[in-house]
Amino acid sequence: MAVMTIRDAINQTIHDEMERNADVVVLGEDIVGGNGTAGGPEAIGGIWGATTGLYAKFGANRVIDTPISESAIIGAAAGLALAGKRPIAELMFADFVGVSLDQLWNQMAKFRYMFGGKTTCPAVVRLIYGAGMSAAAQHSQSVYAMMTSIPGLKVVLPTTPADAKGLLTEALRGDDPVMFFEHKAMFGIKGEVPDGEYRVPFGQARMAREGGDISIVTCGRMVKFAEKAADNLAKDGIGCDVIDLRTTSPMDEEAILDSVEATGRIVIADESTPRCSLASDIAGLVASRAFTSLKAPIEMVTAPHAPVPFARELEAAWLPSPATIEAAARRTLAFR
Amino acid sequence: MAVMTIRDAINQTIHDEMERNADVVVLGEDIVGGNGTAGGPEAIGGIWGATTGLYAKFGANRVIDTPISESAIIGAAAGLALAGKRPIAELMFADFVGVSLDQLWNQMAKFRYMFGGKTTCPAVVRLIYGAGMSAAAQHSQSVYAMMTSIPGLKVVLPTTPADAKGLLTEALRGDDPVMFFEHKAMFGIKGEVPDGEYRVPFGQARMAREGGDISIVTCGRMVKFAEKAADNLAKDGIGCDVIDLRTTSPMDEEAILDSVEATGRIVIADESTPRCSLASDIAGLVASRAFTSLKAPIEMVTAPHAPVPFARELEAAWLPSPATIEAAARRTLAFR
Amino acid sequence: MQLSRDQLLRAYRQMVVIRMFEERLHAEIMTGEIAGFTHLYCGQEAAAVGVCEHLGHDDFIVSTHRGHGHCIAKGCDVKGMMKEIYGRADGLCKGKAGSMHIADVSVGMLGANGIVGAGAPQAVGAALAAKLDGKGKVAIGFSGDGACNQGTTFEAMNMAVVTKAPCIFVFENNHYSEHTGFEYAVGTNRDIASRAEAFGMKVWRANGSDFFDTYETMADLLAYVRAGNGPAAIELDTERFYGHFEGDPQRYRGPGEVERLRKDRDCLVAFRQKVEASGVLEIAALDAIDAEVAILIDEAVAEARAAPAPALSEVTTDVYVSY
Amino acid sequence: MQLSRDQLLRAYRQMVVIRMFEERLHAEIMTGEIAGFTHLYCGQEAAAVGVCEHLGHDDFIVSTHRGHGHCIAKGCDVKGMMKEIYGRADGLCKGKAGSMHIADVSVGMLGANGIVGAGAPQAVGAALAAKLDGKGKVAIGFSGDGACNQGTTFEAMNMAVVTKAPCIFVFENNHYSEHTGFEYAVGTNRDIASRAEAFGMKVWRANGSDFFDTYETMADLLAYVRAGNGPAAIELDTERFYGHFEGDPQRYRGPGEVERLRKDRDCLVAFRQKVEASGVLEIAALDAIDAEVAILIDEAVAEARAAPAPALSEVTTDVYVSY
Ligand SMILES: Cc1ncc(C[n+]2csc(CCOP(=O)(O)OP(=O)(O)O)c2C)c(N)n1
Ligand SMILES: Cc1ncc(C[n+]2csc(CCOP(=O)(O)OP(=O)(O)O)c2C)c(N)n1
Ligand SMILES: [Mg+2]
Ligand SMILES: [Mg+2]
Repeated sequence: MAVMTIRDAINQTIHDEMERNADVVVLGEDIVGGNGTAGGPEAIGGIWGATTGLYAKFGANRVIDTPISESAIIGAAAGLALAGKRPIAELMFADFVGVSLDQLWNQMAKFRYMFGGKTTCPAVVRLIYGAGMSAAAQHSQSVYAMMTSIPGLKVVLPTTPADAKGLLTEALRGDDPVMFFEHKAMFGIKGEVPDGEYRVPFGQARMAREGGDISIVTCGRMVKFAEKAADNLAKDGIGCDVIDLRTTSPMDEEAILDSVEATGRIVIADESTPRCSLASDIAGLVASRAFTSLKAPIEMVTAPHAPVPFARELEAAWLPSPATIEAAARRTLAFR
Repeated sequence: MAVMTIRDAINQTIHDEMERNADVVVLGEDIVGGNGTAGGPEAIGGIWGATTGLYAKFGANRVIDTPISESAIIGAAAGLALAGKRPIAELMFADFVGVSLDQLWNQMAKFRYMFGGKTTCPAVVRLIYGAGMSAAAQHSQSVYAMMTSIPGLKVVLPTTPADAKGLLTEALRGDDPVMFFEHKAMFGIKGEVPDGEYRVPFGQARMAREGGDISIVTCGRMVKFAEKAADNLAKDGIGCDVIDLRTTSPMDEEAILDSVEATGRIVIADESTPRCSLASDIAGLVASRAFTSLKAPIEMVTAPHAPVPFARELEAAWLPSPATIEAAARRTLAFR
Repeated sequence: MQLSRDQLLRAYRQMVVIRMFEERLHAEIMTGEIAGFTHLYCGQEAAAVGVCEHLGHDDFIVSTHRGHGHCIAKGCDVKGMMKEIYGRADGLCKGKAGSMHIADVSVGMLGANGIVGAGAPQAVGAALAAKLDGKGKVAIGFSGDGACNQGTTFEAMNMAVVTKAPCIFVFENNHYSEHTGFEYAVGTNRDIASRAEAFGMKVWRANGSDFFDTYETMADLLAYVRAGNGPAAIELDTERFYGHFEGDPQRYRGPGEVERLRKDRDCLVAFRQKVEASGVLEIAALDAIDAEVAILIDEAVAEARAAPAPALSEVTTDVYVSY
Repeated sequence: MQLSRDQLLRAYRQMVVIRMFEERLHAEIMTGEIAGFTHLYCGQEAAAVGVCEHLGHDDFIVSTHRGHGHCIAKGCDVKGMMKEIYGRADGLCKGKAGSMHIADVSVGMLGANGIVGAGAPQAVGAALAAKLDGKGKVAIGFSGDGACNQGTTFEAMNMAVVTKAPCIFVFENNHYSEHTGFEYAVGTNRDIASRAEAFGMKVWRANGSDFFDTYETMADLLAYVRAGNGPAAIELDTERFYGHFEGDPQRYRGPGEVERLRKDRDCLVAFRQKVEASGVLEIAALDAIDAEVAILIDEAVAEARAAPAPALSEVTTDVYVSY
């Protein structure tokens, strides 16, 4: 096992899969970087460092720098996939779903169904998401709830380098469109990554902590925050199950329900805004399917119903935190 | 009071408001219809009949037929609103949010917040939504959950001609962007409409039935379905509160919670797909804020996690129905 | 260019199939048996056929809401299409697509599309796949004069130029987008083709109501694109004989407009006149085709009517490949 | 065209304010005190000022992610901007906007924008408002050479032509979108202006590193648009002196490129040379402006540093007008 960052795990997985399968192609804005300049292609090698080195190895037919045209990027990915390729498209910021939603929602996600199951559309879209870098209202959003709501899309949020490799490999071996969310504040997280072929199946949550008193269900960057909250609670002898969903579509409903059936108390931590959110989705699941096990009101910890503000202090206050998760856990435990 | 259809109530309200306020302008595709043809402007007068007659009365500067460019339509509405006007933009099908989301989500909805509260963006967007006309996967969706999830947008779904007038008037007098959803299968519904000035405040649900045994919370076309289910249940002596939310953002949380506190049993009926839906949003609200009143698992009646199919039989099976709502109500009542 | 007798007969037959398919749908829709929105291709047959007669199943096309003609021209099964439009279990897409979403990827027909302008970027993607394969295959994106105003169409043209994709943008200008005239809605300094040209690609123009003009112009264009010169565009001047969709009152038409078009701009009439005048085909051969196709369409409707509705369990299948 | 002494001094001052504002930000960002993404306008000052010196507060502009120059040129309060970029409570937008979303509708500045291409349709809307008011006012949409590939920009151009909106598309071609060259990313048969022209509007071109050329060309253009002739576009050839954003390693630049640009394409140097050569302004007057502005910027930074952070309760205010 090598120790590497999430960034490098993603980069290496793309390299490996492109070597393995000549149908894998990559496209996006500045994923090569330097095209049409004195510095030449690969002068930059990808804004996020996730696509560095691909162009040199695989050339312009498979590593395609595009103009600033997100609808055309996602649409081209859809067309590549219908035509038998396995595109990986990068949305430099997940917020650019705004300018490309149709191709994700009404095209890519629906082809298989509309066409009567007679085709596949194995496109992977990498979306760089999340708050915490003062990137303000249009470059900080967590768009996974919107993508989770769309039938036909699978939604993946790795939180460790190993999962980044395992889930991305799985995405590229499967035949459905996959929204692969990478948190911009998590690229630098380091961890062990299995060598060789490594796949993590979709729909299997990871138990990040086992505790038994409270279930904390979460995903993405909030997993780390939940673990911190759990560590603090552990000092008071309170044991938390911290469930890292890994994929929100398909979602490991059994893992959630099993945990809640054991604990009777649930806190859902979600980086996004509250309305029609992943938090509410899980709350609905639990309130309809684990009702009799529940011992306390469901606690949802989310951002407020407001855009992401710019100023550091405001952004920090907007974000859920280990402290707000911990407080919710204590509330649910105090309920009798 | 005059009796008229929802279509006519909308048309007349736009006429009235345009007469009253010279800043109100209307824009959209074929809202005039016939521009650039032998038949001339108003040869058609709006695909949905909601904009008929406006061009003749108010002229091309205030009734603007646009090319097929939904991003530019919504973007222009945003620009008109920033510049002091009160645009009403039509999205011929709500599904076209796919090609215009950015202007709704990242622009219109966020201006006030991003700009520190120093501006208003009083744009009204009319979205024609819903299934039931075999319009298939790309012309039948209920997009209100996605819009409800967006901080900065208000979301309105009239279900009667009176509410159509009252809520549209309210939308045009307020200073926030409003998503005004019109169900394509409901334009012909008739009812009494108050004469003269009539406003229905946002965030106040309408109690369509009072019963006391079960709370059925719903909106849009599902209100009629829920009423049918309630009528059937009434025959067995089961009384339902049927709550027509009218606006999902702001949402009348008190009306929902009050009813559930009285009944202890809730069915949520939602025309859309289940994940991160309005149904789950309401479930989350109830499971966190009315937990102690709940006597049975929360029942959510939604479409399945699948696109809208074309064939009549399939579409009917996809849609929630009075029967599925009734069955859910009986399940919740049977729970002890 | 000289087409063989077989090629001519085939092209004529394809146009007739489209024509009779659509005329019959126009009649059948009146019965109320067919649900949803239907946009008929009548009048534009020479465009679809003049383009698609050049293509193999490994070339790709991406279509529009007005897709029946493109589907038939590209080789979709006509009976399967009819069943699809009737919403039947054994329709080409199991009754889930209906008129607006018919596709058959196995013949290179990547889908009709209910979202105006959505197809153009997909055609670029298919063209990039063809470029990667390096076998001289192409992808065609059909767009109307209305679709040419959608942002996606412009993005696609630019991206095709930048990536040198073997993508062909076919603009069928039938002078209307829904009920609005081309003159009103499309800003240009000349025409749609000149807009495409401004993106740096080579453009062609042809009479889309004339099979021979469309076919021959496409031959030039395809030679250019298949040779690896990057994308190209063609504007086809054509006409639709029916309303925007079935049910359209068409009050935007001038007096006698449709009659005039049916007289002067009918591609089937023009085809017959031309081959008769030049003597390459005898009228009897064309009449035989008409008769044969009429039977095919009769059968298609009869079989569609008799076909079973989809099982209700189909509502939730085919969303994913693996669940 | 002859500018008055006052006009010349004012224009120079505006450019200097932008330059010093940006140069200072470049330095201050190194300290880590300023959060988020910052895109500096250094090098393009003549473009913003050459355009905006023609405008009143009741004309509108819509800007981009690289918006500081447009804001200052349109009359936003410089100290309020600095505080905003520092994320302070009394910033122009209460610290909620930051560099990328500064706006001041009261001076006709409808917003910088983090979404490339999003502004163009909004400019059309503002222009339609101006057209309705009938007072000869205009709306300007600034776009970069990268933004000119976004679907929204094309849709906006077409819609402006169709609706005859008094909208002006200003394309600042600084030859880079992020780290990609204009030559690679923009498909044209000549330039960005010729693409705009193909939509049927009149276009102009100017040297965006030269205040006089930009200003005079805009005078022509504005006379045309204010007279009610519909939209227009202008392509300004310009340069950015810093990276795409602060932190950009700029490995895509050629050797000595920035030094060369600073030498040959500095609008302030060019301005000084021109007014000195023609004798309309004495250098001392310009030096005095430099000195005065340096103090202003010093004060702006000092005040921004000292200003309070926003109250945490501000997180949930200003989402709606009425709750
Ligand atoms: C994004 C989107 N906007 C609007 C529509 C509604 N609509 C369907 S077809 C059409 C007109 C298309 O005109 P054109 O491209 O000329 O094709 P034609 O109908 O003439 O074949 C419109 C506006 C749509 N389906 N999708
Ligand atoms: C929709 C969208 N896509 C991509 C980006 C990322 N991005 C920000 S600025 C930029 C380059 C813009 O280039 P140009 O329009 O030439 O403006 P310049 O930076 O040169 O001023 C890109 C790709 C974005 N902010 N929004
Ligand atoms: Mg047309
Ligand atoms: Mg640039």
